[in-house]
Amino acid sequence: MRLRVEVNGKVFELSLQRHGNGSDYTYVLEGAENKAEPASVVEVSPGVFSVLLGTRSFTAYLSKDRERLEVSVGSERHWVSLSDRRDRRAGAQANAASGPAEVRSQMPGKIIKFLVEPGSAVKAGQGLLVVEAMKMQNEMKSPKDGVVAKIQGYEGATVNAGETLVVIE
Amino acid sequence: MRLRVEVNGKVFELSLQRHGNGSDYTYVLEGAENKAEPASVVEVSPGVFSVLLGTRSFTAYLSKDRERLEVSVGSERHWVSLSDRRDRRAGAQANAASGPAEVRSQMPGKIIKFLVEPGSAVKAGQGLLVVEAMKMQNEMKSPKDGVVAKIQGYEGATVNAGETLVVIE
Amino acid sequence: MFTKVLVANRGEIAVRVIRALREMGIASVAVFSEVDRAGLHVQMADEAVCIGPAPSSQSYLNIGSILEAARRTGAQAIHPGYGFLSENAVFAKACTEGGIKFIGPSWQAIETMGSKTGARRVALEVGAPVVPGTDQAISDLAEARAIAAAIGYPVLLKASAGGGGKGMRAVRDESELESAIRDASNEAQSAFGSGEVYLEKLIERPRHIEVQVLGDEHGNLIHLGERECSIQRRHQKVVEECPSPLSRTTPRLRQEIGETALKIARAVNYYNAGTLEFLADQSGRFYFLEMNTRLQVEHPVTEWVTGLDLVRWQITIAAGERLTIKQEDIQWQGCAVECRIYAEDPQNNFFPSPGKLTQYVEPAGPGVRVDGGVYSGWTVPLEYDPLLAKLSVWGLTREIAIERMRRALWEYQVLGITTNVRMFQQLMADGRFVAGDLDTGLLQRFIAEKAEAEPDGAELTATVLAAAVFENRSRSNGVKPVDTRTGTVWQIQGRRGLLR
Amino acid sequence: MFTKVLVANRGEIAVRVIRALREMGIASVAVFSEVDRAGLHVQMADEAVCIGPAPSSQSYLNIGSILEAARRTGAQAIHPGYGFLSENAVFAKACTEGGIKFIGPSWQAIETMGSKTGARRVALEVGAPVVPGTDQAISDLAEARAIAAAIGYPVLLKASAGGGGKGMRAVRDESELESAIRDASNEAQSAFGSGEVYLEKLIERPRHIEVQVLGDEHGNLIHLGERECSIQRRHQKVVEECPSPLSRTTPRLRQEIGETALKIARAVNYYNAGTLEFLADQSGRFYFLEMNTRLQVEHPVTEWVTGLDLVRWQITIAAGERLTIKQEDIQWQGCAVECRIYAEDPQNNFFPSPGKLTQYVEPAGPGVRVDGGVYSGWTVPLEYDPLLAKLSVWGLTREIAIERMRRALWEYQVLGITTNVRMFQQLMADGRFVAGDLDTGLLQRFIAEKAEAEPDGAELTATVLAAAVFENRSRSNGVKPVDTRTGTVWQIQGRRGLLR
Repeated sequence: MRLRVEVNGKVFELSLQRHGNGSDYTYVLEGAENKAEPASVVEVSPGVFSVLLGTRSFTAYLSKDRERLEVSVGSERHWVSLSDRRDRRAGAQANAASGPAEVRSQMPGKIIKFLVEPGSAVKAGQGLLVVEAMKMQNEMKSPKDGVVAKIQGYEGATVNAGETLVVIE
Repeated sequence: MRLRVEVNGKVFELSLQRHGNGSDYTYVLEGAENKAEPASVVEVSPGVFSVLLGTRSFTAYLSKDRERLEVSVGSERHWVSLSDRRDRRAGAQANAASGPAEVRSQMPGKIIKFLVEPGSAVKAGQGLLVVEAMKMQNEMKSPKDGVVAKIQGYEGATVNAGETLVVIE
Repeated sequence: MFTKVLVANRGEIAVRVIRALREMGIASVAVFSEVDRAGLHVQMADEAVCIGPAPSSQSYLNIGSILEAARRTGAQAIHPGYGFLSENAVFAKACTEGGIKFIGPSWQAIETMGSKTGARRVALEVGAPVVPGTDQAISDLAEARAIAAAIGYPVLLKASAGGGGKGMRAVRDESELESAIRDASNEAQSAFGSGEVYLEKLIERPRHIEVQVLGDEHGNLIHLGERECSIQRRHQKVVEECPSPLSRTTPRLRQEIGETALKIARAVNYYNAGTLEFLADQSGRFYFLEMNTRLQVEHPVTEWVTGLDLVRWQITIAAGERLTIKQEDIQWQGCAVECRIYAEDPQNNFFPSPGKLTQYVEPAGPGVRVDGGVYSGWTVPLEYDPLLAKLSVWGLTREIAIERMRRALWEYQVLGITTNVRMFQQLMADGRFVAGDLDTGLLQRFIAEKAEAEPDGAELTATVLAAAVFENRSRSNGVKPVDTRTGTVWQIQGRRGLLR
Repeated sequence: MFTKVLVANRGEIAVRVIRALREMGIASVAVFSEVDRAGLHVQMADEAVCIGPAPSSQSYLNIGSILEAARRTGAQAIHPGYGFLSENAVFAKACTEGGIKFIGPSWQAIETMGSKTGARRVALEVGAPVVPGTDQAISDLAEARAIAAAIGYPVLLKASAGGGGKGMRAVRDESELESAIRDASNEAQSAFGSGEVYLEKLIERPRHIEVQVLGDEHGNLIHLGERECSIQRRHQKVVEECPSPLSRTTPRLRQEIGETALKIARAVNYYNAGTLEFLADQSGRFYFLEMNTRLQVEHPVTEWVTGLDLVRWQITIAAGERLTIKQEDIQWQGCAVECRIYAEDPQNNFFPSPGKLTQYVEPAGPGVRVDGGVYSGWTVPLEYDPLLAKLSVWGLTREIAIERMRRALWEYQVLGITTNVRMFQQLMADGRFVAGDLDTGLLQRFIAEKAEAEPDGAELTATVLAAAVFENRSRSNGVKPVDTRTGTVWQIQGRRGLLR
């Protein structure tokens, strides 16, 4: 099995070979320092994997959300997406940052204030609007440099999770 | 939904009606004292059900093994099997006790001693043989009055789980 | 003793009270809003009654509905937990008048101590220290000089008309006073339209220290020592401990602050559990702030160290029994620390992170206690406080307790939503925290400073391998992934991509 | 201090030691047999090494393989846990000679105290009480009279050639002696072919009481008080507590038995943790039985009550550090009770019940500690001790501790295999147990007496409804049932149908 793996935005090429029907594997992870190494990977309960790299022991907890996996190892949480090595979509996704970006509401809430107007030039990280949920106000920021192409909704409007509020081009 | 329910060997007829898509039901359980009563049943996580009977709250933990469900409520464990009301097999199963009974080994182990011989008359509860597993000896008993029709294996033999050791007719 | 008690709360505190009731052989009645039907407190109780729709105002704050649930189930008493109706004198009075025992102080005590100014008045009457100063605006420099001299430098100038740091000036000695008043007044004028300022004693690097009191309805009242709750974010406590590290360097602290707390509580004939909150400076001088006339979130740390079960005592006292322990019986052994595990994202301005707990593993083992209100598969609702659980640990020394907390946090696994567990892990390794060198601003400074550590290479490799095996298995078997985000409102895509 | 320690054990005790190591900032190495690859101890450790196939003799008892794992990972010390190699002097010596510190006493102390007769000899040398009697057969009535008078009535006649109650006679006073010798001798003759009998002091309704000692390698040795472990089945402890209820009625007990324990331990220059076991009669008179030169299963109850972390001390002592606590520092607060949760079936002669844990929920909350070695989804292997976890609780009084244990047992849910949880629930409500009126025969009498309670009608209804909704959902959705019995060797069909 050869896979293209993206962890927290970093890309690795993984080649993984299983030996027999047990938990033993050999892997090469390009992008990291690893050479061909043995590993033992076993799913101990649904979504919980015990991984031995040589003698080092790790327990990985996994949870899937659409295309991405949330993986927690020790005290770290990682966001992982996997694709076949020659998957075109993977390349397309990776380049998504160059197209228009939609800023969506994260949870049901209320629009308190827009901080920009259509046509405003914005920088990555600049505040676009303030949304309130669970009695907390949160500023939503621009994911990239660009121009505000579109604003949807109005101050005081109730929004649902996933609704597009601002489009940056 | 009408079901025939067997709990710990007792048989009930259950008629259960769901209201809407929520957790509300009306049920009649014949064989117990219940008349048509409202209940709320919701699966809170896989195999865990919260049941409200009026205001009384119960949490039932379920685990399935072939035809039977193991259900734990509070500190009690129950063995439940369900079938459609007119299911013939259910009736057939219930009468199985009148045919020959096979006494099987419960886990891998070793036969220590047979306590009966082919042709012996035995009473329900009488010891038939002693099996050892996990360094403990266990006497396997006859499920019913009858005659030993067959003995399989020999003293000192290693047996697998589920292997028939004695047949009582 | 009661035979049935209703718990007018939800989440971890309802579970805590239900556990105490079960231990005492008393039947428990949970109440729940429509979104809490699958709540852990509903599962744990002997009975459960729906009291209305999701918004608190229509359910957990609905006095009529809760009293009706108590009547319907025949509960003789109500435990209010904390928050919601716990400090509502009208509710306490309605219970009493309806013949249902309110497990807490008298409604009169709640009413008197309910406002900061009322509580401050009581404290002043009994001669307890409060932060010195004047609530009225200063009229001229001469008056300001006299007041500042009386309360002692450093002092703090504050705008009468507003807060948020505008019109605020610290004054270290008299020579700075005049220009500071001018600056502060000008700033207040432009910010709030009024240049009025007043003076207060400046407490530098203040610590939040509070005293647990416990009294019966027969006039016996004791204190159970202090807790330190200086680790706060926006006046919200997140780490608490007992004893205060300050009581190591200031051995007289516990007795003095304890006696002061008792003096104030006695003035309002206080009974049941209550907490008096103080500000303390680094030398251990303390000033009364306010009183919480209920059980505190952080009561477990006092329970660890004194061995007393506060909830059990609350119920026992409400049943009219006498406090059988005396002040001199109380012993404080070792040290307990508590972390409040919230569904919030420290990387994203601590925004709440409700949603489904797709994996949830609590720590266990020696010296670890989890007071939880959630379980794997539960969807944390939007409508309420995002507290998932309280993790508390005990150790014979503060050092051991902190080491144990680090170990327990390592075992804690929550997936599907974001929590502050990682932040606590870093805080438990912070030199200032470990040294017990605390003040109410420490956490904010800590958050501002800390940088994300690079993950360990092997850990990353393990992550990749686990993910690959998982993914491969899902694809080849056509198996449904472990847990989809059904019911999750948090959009990871948006969160990771857009909110950095 | 060590930087890396290997834990030569599995299950809950390996997890317990790994937790202590993590708290101390020491890297941990787990070892595992082929069937334990998915064991909790493997997941919890920093490193893990496979040491051989399932049978203990080829893995957990394989000295060469374990020492090799320590060398390979660079571990400086080995913690043996309990059982397996923990009391193996050869292993302790091999560690020492291999330059790896054995976390425990000297191999010489293990060797000396390893046999009952060796330990009894040491006790006699230092003048500690042992059960009085003669190991040699009595030759005539006059001799028997003299011995019986010396050790005091009642006495017990036992057959030299065998056990099992044959040839055994209790003698209450001298008038009964002659006929009892004749009867016992005749019975022994016909049962064993030899009429020889000997005399021992009869301890009526004996209690099993043991003393925890802790010593450093510099000659400091203290005791941490007694534990009562009278609740046994076939000489296997299942419930333990600290303190012994007997120390309420016999206040001098702790000091006397503690000092006796120290006297014996000092005679073999004992260091690290160890336990001296005694039989006591109901008046508190005690007799030394044997010594366990290792950590005990039941150490958590002592930890609860003294506040000391025994495993941490074991490691600290093995690193050569001094015991910084003195005998007079030890305080005993409250009461702790432990239940050993076994995969066994009390309804079926306590036959082991290995298999897959299809649902597994541990209790939590105030005063509850679970030292577990399993998790939901784990398949309990056939090859080892069926101990799943230890549930211990603490309360300020024994009454509160027992109430808390009942609550915690109520929360404990294990499906897929059978456990003794239900038996403990019944035992915790037994009048004799609650009164602290214990002896080593109590549990057997309790088991013989108890009848199954009829389940509550509403509970049965809830069961039926949950089952029906579950079944209906599975059928209509075509969803795979929650947990099939893959890997389970226990056949419910056979068990329920055939073994009643």
